[in-house]
Amino acid sequence: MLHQARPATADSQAPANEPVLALSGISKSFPGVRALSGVSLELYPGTVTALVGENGAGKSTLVKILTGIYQPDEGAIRLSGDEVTFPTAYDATQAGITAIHQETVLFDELSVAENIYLGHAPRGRLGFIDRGRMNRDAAAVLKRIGAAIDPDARLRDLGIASKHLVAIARALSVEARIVVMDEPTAALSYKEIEELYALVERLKAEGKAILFISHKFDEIFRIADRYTVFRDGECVGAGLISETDHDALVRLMVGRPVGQIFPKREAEIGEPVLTVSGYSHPTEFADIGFELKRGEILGFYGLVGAGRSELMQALFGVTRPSKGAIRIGGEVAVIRSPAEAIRRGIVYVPEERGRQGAIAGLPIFQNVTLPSLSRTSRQGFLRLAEEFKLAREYTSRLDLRAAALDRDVGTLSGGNQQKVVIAKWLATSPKVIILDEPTKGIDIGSKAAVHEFMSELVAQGLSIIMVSSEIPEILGMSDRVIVMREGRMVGEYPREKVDAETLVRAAAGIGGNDAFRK
Amino acid sequence: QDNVRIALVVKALGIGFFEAANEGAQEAAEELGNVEIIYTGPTDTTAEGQIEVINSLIAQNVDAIAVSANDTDALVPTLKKAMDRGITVISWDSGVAPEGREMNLNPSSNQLIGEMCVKMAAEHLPEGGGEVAILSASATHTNQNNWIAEMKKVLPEYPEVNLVTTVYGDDLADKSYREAQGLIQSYPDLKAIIAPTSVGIVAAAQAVTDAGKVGEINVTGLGLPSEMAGHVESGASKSFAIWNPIDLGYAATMIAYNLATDQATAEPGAEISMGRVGTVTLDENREGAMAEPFVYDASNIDKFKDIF
Amino acid sequence: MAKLLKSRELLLAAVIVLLLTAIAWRFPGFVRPRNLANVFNDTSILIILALGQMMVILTRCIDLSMAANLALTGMAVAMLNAAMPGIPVPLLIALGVLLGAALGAFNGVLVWKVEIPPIVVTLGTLTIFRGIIFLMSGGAWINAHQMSAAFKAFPRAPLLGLPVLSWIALIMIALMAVVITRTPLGRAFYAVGGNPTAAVYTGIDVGRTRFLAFTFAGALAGLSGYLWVSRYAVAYVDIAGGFELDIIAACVIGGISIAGGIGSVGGAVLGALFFGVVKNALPVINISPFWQLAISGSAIILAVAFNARAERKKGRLILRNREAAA
Amino acid sequence: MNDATQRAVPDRLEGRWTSYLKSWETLLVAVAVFVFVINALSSPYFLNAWNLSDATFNFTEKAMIAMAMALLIISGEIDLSVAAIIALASTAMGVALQYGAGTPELVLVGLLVGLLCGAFNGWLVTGLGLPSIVVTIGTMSLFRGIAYIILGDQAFTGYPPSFAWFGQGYVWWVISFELVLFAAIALVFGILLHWTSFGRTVYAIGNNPTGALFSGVRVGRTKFILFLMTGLMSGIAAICLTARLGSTRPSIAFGWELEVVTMVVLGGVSILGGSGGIPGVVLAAIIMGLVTFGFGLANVPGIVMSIFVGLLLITVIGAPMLWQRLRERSA
Ligand SMILES: Nc1ncnc2c1ncn2[C@@H]1O[C@H](COP(=O)(O)OP(=O)(O)OP(=O)(O)O)[C@@H](O)[C@H]1O
Ligand SMILES: Nc1ncnc2c1ncn2[C@@H]1O[C@H](COP(=O)(O)OP(=O)(O)OP(=O)(O)O)[C@@H](O)[C@H]1O
Ligand SMILES: [Mg+2]
Ligand SMILES: [Mg+2]
Repeated sequence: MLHQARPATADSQAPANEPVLALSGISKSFPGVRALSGVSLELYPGTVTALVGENGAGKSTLVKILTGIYQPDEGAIRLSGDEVTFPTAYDATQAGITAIHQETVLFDELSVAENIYLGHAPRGRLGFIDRGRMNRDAAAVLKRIGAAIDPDARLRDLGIASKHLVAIARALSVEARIVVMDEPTAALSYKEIEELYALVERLKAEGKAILFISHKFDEIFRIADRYTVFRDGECVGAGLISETDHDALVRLMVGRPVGQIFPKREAEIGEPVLTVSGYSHPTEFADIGFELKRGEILGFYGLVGAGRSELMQALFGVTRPSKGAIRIGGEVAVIRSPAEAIRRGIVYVPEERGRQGAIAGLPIFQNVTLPSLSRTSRQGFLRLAEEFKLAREYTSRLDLRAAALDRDVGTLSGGNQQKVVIAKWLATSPKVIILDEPTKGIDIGSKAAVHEFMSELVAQGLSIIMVSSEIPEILGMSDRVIVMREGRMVGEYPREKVDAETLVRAAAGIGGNDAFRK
Repeated sequence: QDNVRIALVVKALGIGFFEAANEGAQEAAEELGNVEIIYTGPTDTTAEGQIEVINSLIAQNVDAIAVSANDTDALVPTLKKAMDRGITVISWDSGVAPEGREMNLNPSSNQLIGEMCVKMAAEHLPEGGGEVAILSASATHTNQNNWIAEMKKVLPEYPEVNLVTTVYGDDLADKSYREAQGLIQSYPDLKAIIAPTSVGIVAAAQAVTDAGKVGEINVTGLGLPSEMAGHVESGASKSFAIWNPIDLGYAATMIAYNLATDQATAEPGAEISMGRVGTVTLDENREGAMAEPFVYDASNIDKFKDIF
Repeated sequence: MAKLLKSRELLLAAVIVLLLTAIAWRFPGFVRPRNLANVFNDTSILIILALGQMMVILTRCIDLSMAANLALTGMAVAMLNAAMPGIPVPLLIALGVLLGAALGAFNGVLVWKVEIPPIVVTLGTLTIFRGIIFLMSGGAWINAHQMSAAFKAFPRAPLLGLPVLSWIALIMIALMAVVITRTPLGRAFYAVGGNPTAAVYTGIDVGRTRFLAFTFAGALAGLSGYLWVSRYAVAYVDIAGGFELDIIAACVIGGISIAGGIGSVGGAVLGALFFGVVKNALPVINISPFWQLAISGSAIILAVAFNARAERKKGRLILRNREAAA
Repeated sequence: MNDATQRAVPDRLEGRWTSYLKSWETLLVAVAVFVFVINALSSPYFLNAWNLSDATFNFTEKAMIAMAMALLIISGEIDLSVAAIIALASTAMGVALQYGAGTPELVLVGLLVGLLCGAFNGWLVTGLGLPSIVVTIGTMSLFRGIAYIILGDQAFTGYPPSFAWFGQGYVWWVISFELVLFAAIALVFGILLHWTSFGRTVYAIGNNPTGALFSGVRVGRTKFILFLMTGLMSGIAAICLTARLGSTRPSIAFGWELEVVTMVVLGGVSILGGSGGIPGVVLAAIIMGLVTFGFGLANVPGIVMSIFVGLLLITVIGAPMLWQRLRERSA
């Protein structure tokens, strides 16, 4: 049996054995999109294979085909040499393939144990679910990944990090020989990421074949043995990690070299435009105070769940603070709703693009003009010509790719949706733009474009607040950095006095500015 | 010569009583020869539904409309419109306010019915009298209210009858059943239930049977022999009354025909022929009664239960 | 603390007990065991229907056609009984259940294969089913004397002190409790309603699960169809008219979330019982029955408001310092 | 890189007329014409101005509510209490009548009660954040329940003749006041939904309420206004219906809520919110009116009509979806 533990060959030499899984000629189309065209991929036991590629390259689509969620249009899947098909996710699990998906696959109302075992719960007599055994088994799996979570707890009572651990436990609860991880570290904090790496090593030692998808190059080089690169739904290269390097991989991915340099232009920093003092919320954050100046990029760093998004949404009027004051251009302002924030020149590009940003179902031009309707309409009556004009102006500045402006925004790719959202805000001529994780899950090429654009905006005299969990981005783009931890500010650093270590220590609660010690 | 088209509009389709009335109407049509009956009505007993039906009858320019109304007043504007367009309008069974029809045919007089109900209840009370309750339909129906008023008028003549309450079952089987159950529980000494509605009387008899009170509580009132046969047999109901719906449909058709063909006019004091049923004399409200209700009990139920 | 869910049912039970106490204060007879058994018996059909509706609502769907389904199957078995009194009652019940399941499956197929929103599907079938009854019966009633004695006697037959009708409800409650908590299908109902996308990832066929929920709900409606016509000993087009909203209301009062994925068998049963107690108590305590509608309306609004409050998170408590201090 | 050759995104992919032709409304127009022709061929009484005018009374009041309900459903909410609001508003007018109110006061009371009920629904949904489908099932019982408590088994009658005009009056020849009022309301709602920025925000909310909120749309306020409008329209319908019947009973307009929703959905408004329009709903109202009238002329029982409407609903909603699935499969 292949999935039995074998002594690990610790060196990352190519294992000379047969692939446990081989995909060949896989194609998959969605209406209007060819997500995959004839890709091949091989996974070997005891080996971590990294799958890299730009956004929309088709990585997650491949994962879904592997796990029986999508059916391929063409191509073959071979498991230890035998051709197989997976009509449902259940069949894939039965065949020994398990996955940590990019999207959450959990159920808030069910218990932790049920979340782990839904679909393959242990059965007792008469085929009924054996709850006792399920809970014991769940406890064992959780222990194996080092998570202290009560299997009987309801999932909704857990924090975000625990939920991710449950998702990982779920993937490991089946006896699998192939483990797929689609951006497993995107939502984890530093410590948990380290634990995950250790787990990957253990799985490898047990002889599992691992497919690891990530946009983070440092971790690819750290844990992967082999790589496969997708570009526009095609396989453009594969090989041993030890025989490639960072630049070569990026070139394969993007089709051109991309510099790591952040295009931070020196903008003139002027008078304060936004002053926040003593800002507090009953449960999410407390005692926030800072000043944002004209032409400045202010970075907010912190671990996931530090409360940065909540703070920004309070500044934008989505939630109400319990205490504290805001001054805009010296004038005290009370912001009770996003409409008021927009009127006062503060706009927010949200973190959850699908839910909070783009309005799928409305055409592109209507998305762009939604906050500016008072300007494009006359006495409440719409003027379509004006709307098209405004939409044309701002979407062309952002180099939007779309069939026409009257198309549903939901049909666009993620990157282009993000452009529509940004165009929407630029059209309101704001003074302050808050960008919440503007490059989260965005590929290297698009990232650079976003950064370029931010520089242009500050050069024009706007001010930017940028929330980011990526240290290079924070370091590369910010004029000043504020670190948050558990809802409080724990440090504030000017650009020239900050480095990666300082940030990580402050965010983890080890360091921080003296100014913030009470 | 063209057929005379007479529309028989009922409270709702599917009610046994009205199906029987339709039989009577067909009988009258056959007898008259040149009459076409349009039997119609809404699906549920609402005034709005009846108005829609009447509107389409007006559109078809029928010769006469004979309606058993779901609402005394709500039909008036529509029926007035019908009369304006030259259509003869009468009401029967459940009447329409005087301005909305040429005449109204009551199945019986309210007074006779009220008296009959109390009499039937009194006859089977134990020595010394006892508690009696009324289970009515939703009394948005005109006639139930009138009958109850008449019952209350004759009560002094029956000292043994102690009327305790009136409840409403909305002419819904389940609601009536529950109301009857409520009566049985709230009034442990209850001796009789008067239900002047064919839905209510069946439900009450069923509730009495289910509560094991057959012989203790007598259910009486107005009901259909076909629906009550079982309960008369079991003893839950000693007797009940009803006019003959076949005769009623027959009489209504005859009157409508006579008015539509100008063989009679509806004015106070007029006598209008109802064929084999006799004649009806109109009072100052242009109303008349067909006959007194007929009592059914174990002795004659078998004969009638297959008729209606 | 994870037993928040349980506390919701406890609270509803407490409200019902309080209600009973209040009634008993003015009318002690109401809480005599025999009468309470009566109330339960009277509520049995609503309980069975609420259990069916619960499955459908759990999967984030809704079935407005349950009452029409009940009426159609009820009429069908009544007509069959009237035409062929020789057919044994158990067979009739089985036929009713099958017919109900078929009607439910029709809803389910439209939701599953044609992907019409459930509310539209059942709005349509609600009128279609009623219409079919009319076509079937020609609008005529089936009356007590047309039904065989066995047909009418079955739900009333006493068994260990309770009528068979009550026993059927009890069995259905037990059965449903097992199905919901102990079978993969039962858990799939929660998964499909709680997070349909994620359900696909766990190998659950969302459409098929919904189809099964509709089919089972239909089967329960079919069973209720027989129980209804035999209990009230009459069948006509309009029986149980408007009852579909009572069924949903019972579920809502019982804490089953209309958004899917939340609810329990206990909740559905208690929600239905609340209705039963109010309906039965009003005539007894001499409150005009005209109050009943307003009371149930207020109860629905209060229940929804309360459940929404209970579901709303107390905030995520990022400020752990404060949490620790508390 | 090659900015100069950058192709600009066109405004529209196809002409307006092409998109009109493909629209739901075109299908409905075809259905309406079909029903009209069938009726005209099958009944000699159909093509008569007075008869057609009478037929409009079958749908005008429901259609008035459907206009506001369409906006509400597009915004992702629903109001099942509309028929109960009619009952309560009508009862309130009856009470006012007992206290000697004249026609203007009666109208005022009707409108006010409609608005109040709408405000109560709106508050429950937007203020307390409760799901509208169950909340309005609750208020539906509550509102009608209050009517029952006030009226019991009684009825209010004796409305003044000047009041009756609202339900029975004719503006010109066969054109009834109700028809004119409905046309005006349809026009107002059509303009409001399709030509104003308020209408745009309704669509935005229906497609993505969170996204709309984050775009500066006052979601709660907009929804509240929509509930108010639905209440107001129910109040207006109550005035018309009460005037037409000349009496008030607590059971008035029973079951109308589902008919109104059917009308809206048949008109192409997605029950899930976000799409649909007023012309479709107007057409659906006319189709339902024509169907009922046509069947009525043939003396077909109402319940058979409802089978037809139910089938129409399922096929009209289901056919395009089935068609699309078949095309996808063959592609
Ligand atoms: N269900 C779907 N319907 C239509 N198009 C889809 C669907 N799923 C994926 N796509 C399209 O297929 C392409 C590949 O998407 P996929 O999610 O596989 O990319 P990815 O490589 O995982 O990107 P990322 O790094 O952003 O996760 C994209 O253009 C995407 O828009
Ligand atoms: N317990 C939880 N359950 C579900 N989601 C959670 C939980 N905790 C946090 N989240 C989600 O994670 C995201 C981040 O939370 P938050 O805004 O508090 O932190 P942040 O500092 O902004 O982190 P991020 O870097 O993710 O933006 C939010 O979208 C929030 O809804
Ligand atoms: Mg992906
Ligand atoms: Mg965030």
